[in-house]
Amino acid sequence: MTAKTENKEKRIGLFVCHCGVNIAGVVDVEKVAQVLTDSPGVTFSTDYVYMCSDPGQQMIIDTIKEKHLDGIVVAACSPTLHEKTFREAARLAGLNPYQIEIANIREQDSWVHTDKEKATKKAVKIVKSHVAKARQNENLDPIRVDVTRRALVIGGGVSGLQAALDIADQGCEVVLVERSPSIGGKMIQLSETFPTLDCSQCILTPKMVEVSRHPRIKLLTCHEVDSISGFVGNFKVRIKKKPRYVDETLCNLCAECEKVCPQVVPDEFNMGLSFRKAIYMPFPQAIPGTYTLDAEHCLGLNPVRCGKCKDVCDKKAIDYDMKEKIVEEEVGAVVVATGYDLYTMQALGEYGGEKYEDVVNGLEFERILSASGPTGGVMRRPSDGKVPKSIVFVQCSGSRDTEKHLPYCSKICCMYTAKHAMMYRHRVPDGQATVFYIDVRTGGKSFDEFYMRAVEEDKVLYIRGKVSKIFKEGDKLIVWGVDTLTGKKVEVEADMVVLAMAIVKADGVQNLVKKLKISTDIHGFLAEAHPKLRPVESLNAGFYLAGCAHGPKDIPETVAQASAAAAKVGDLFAQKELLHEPTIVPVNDELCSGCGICVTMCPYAARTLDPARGVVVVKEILCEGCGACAAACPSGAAQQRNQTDDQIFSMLRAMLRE
Amino acid sequence: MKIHYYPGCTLKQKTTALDISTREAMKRLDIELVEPEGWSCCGAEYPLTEEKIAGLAAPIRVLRQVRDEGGDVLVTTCSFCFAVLKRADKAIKDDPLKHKRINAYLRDDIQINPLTKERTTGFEDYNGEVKVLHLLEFLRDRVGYLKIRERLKRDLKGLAVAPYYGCRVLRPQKEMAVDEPDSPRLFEEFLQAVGCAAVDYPFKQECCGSYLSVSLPAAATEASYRVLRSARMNGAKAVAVTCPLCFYNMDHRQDAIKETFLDFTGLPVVFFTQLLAWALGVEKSMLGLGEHRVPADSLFSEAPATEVRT
Amino acid sequence: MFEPQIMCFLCKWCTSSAADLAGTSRFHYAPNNINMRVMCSSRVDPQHILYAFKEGADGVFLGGCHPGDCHYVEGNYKTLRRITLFKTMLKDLGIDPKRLRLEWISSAEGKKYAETMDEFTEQIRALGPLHLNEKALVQEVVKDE
Amino acid sequence: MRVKLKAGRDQRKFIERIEELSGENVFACYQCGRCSAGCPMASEMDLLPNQIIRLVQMGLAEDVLRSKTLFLCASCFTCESRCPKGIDMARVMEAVRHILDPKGKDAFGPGEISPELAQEVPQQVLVAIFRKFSK
Repeated sequence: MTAKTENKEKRIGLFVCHCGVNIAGVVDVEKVAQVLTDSPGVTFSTDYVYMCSDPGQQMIIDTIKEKHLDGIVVAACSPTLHEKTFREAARLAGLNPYQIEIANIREQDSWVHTDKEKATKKAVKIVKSHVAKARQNENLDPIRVDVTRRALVIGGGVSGLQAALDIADQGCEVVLVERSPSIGGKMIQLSETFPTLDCSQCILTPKMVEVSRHPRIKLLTCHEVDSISGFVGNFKVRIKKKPRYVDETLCNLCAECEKVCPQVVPDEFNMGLSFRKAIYMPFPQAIPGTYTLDAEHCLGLNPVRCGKCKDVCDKKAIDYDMKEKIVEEEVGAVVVATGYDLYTMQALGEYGGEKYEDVVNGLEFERILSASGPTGGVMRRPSDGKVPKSIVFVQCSGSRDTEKHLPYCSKICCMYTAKHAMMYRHRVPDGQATVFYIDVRTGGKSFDEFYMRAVEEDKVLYIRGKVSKIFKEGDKLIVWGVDTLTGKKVEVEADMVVLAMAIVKADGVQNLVKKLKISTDIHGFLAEAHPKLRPVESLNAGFYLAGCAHGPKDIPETVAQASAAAAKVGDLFAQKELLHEPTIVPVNDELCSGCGICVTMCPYAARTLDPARGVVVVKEILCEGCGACAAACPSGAAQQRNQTDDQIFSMLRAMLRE
Repeated sequence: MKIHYYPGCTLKQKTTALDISTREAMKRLDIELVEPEGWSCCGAEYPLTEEKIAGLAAPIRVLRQVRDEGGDVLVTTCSFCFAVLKRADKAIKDDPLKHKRINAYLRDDIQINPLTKERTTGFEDYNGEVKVLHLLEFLRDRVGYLKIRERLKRDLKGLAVAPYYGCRVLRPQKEMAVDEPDSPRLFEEFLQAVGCAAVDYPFKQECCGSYLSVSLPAAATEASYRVLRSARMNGAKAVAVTCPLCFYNMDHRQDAIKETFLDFTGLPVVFFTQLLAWALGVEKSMLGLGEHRVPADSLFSEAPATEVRT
Repeated sequence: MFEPQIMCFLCKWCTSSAADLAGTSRFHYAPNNINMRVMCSSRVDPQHILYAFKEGADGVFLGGCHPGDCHYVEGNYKTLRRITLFKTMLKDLGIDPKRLRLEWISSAEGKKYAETMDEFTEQIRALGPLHLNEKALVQEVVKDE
Repeated sequence: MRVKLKAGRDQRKFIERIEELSGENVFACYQCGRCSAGCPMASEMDLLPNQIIRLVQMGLAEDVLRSKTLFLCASCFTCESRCPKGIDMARVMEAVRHILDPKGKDAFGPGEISPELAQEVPQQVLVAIFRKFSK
């Protein structure tokens, strides 16, 4: 892979850039080029006004050919800007791109100093050190590896569904893993969606059906990722299949089992506002369309104890003996779309969410509004079924609280609260809707118009102030707030209160990220590779992020991010083979004593000790080239390519020796 | 068990009921209370600005005395004393500047030997060696509700009592760290341990008007009325307090409350220690009931508690 | 006035980017430093530092990502452990540990980079040149090729 | 009348002094008003707690220093316990009281208590209120 450069002295070309006056205004570039002429190895040296310009690059290409150069130092701006440009120029001239060295004499010299003499002296040292390094650079080729064109999508909410569909439509296979019995996620629980008031179920169910029928999507509900190994393009995933106790291929949804089941438990789909049986269908449009037996609440998965459902099932679909199983899949990329949860109302004791039935969170209110919800879409409050004549909506419940709760803005609450208040006013025309807010944030297409509609047409009363306390008096809820605009302390008697609880990381996501070895921010949301330029990739190659797992966002943004993640996966799969930076740290077998110190240093498990040979072996594709092992290696067997200890010592000599 | 006890100035003069009932109750639990030698007033208010730190001298002097007498715990009942002592102790531990300045100031205190009358000076720095506990905390953590239950002599028959925390015991939580400020359990658990039923009501941690009682009596009257009304509405037969000032505002002020708020018909206010002492079998005469303006005698009758007239 | 030579090893992802940002933002600072860009602060071997002292550096600076922000998961923690230990050894070698400085400077902290450079330059200036006998000691430790 | 916001030293000095005395960052306040919403004495106040802190942020010392609110705070810390930004409003109030004219009249001094009242109330209330409201 690495063609060892011969021992004979290399022919180095030095090109010093003026960058107009950006460098030349402070650094005497001509002097730099001239002083270095006599340096060991330098065969050619010149300066030019813009090295990155076409004529500048052409000059480099021509000189390489003419002077038979085998090493280049370009003294110019930061390597983050034009290293790629000059490597490409070298390639065009037939020189190995890794023979290019960039000496940064702009950002780290001419732009930060004013004393011309000192800056020039410093430039000379910088350039000298890179010449010293270039003399020992080797020809390198990127490491190549095949890619499995099959993706794993974790999470069956709208983001996971969209990502799966987009990848599958690009022609690649997808494995979609969802831990609950049905796909649909949180979006399927919503009533209408802002700002268009589309029915959430009506727009999501077609996507769910499409996913279930797509020839290239393998849908695994009641499944959870157990472990993952390998690297980008080549992952092996172990997936745990949790028993459903109902054979989904046999169940014909006759509902006889549900009728005879004696166990009644709170219904998760309706946020506990109604009840279901221990054998149940999560909701009518659930996919896959099958009953699921909730073993936790079943009387005992034992015909002796109950067995009623099994008795009535004509199709013999119920099997109490189903066991947990592990399935294995090979994939090349992973999209993590694990969604969110709401902050617990228990944390806000002063709002009484845990104590009072009529204090509900946003998702509970969605179910109350929903035509498929516990009240069939009729506005009734949970405690006594009365139609609430006054509802108070409390924004920022737990959000934007750096002291005790969550410091960030949950982003979607302003809009869904406007929607809630509006929907309530439509359902109860003589009802009073009062919203307590700190700021209303409506940055989004048609968002502010929607909010204004709630205020102007539906006469929702917005009060600028945060609620301090909510308590019950008789059958009324008393809300203590303040209107900071008038400076009046406000007390509202409400029949019901809706808390716009903060969005938090999904329960259990911390275990998943440990398995995937991807990072999160301090709140447990998945971390992107770059906040601006790489917003849908994880830092760990091959992992992509979609939806609220990455941070609070609304449906259009979630869908856009899911599609972007899918496009990035497509990008990866479009490559014939994957290229990996060759500046890794291999092992020199002859020097390695097998002490294994480097193995413990490696964060990527790229290094393992071969017990038979007593030396360390390196899985090159896993090595990211940080060099921690090279610094730790006591024998010098671990040397970073093109940044060996010898090269570092040479650079130090060139820089420091007067 | 022998434990340092700081009654504070109010308990020694105006509100002896709290002091007497505490002492009687502790006797029944085999706990001997020791007052730190020569203690002074704690200052009642913890200084809230960075420059008025002289106010820390008095509480730290008390705590240093406890330490020098070999104590590691100081128990108080009055919420004001509790807050000042606990916060001063925390400041000494957390703030090196306060530690330095207060100790530098206190080092030159003069000590008089009670026997020889010899005057010496040069105290050792106080570094937060003493843990300040409210009696409610002490009962929960050091005595244990189990022991209290074992020693109960009277059945309070689930008397519906509204626990009133007021402000100082719970807040600021960062410093007091006694319980959750908006969903506390400490007082409720105590009431249940002595045989009462704890009434849940939303005003248990609201302010009674505090010291505005003298500068703006009407405000304190209204604030206390709101607490009492809420307790009544939620079925309380009495309100239990820990602080002499809460007691004053809610008990001594009830005539004024009735005059201002015609819907209010009265509710007895008691100290938590009176309930404890009574349940442990202390005689009625030792409860200090004579200090109450709103008669509370009927709560402490041998007759079933359910017949309490309110 | 004594002009010290300061050798900086900068992590490519954070501190070197911060040095670039200082340039883009035109934050001026003392020209006494020369930078070497490494992939990660954990690439720096104490031998490299000793060698820099031996070759004429009066101060050595090491810049990495803030704890928890390492591009390579935890390289900066390895650096911290190494440097903490190494500083105690420096003392034994007769080199004032103040001549070696480790700082976490993120790619957004151009200002901090410039200020740190000025501050460190002044600090080394105050310590004076690294004395020859110190250098002699180092000579024994670092093998010269 | 239009309030003039001058970027002068006086305003900065006032803000810095309040921050120094209270140990609180008044600029952390984003004016949610939760302190006022829960304040037991808010109905008696001419300026709500959040308005006091707003005026401090703007450096309008005079408006703050003549407010009755300073002497209505009972230091019950309800605001502190619910402030989403962790600001202890009682400390800010005390800091403002601290810089009131030292030669001015006591807001509430010993002279205002009748001997009868002094006989009746618990000692702690007298110590407390003089500590809070007199110089």
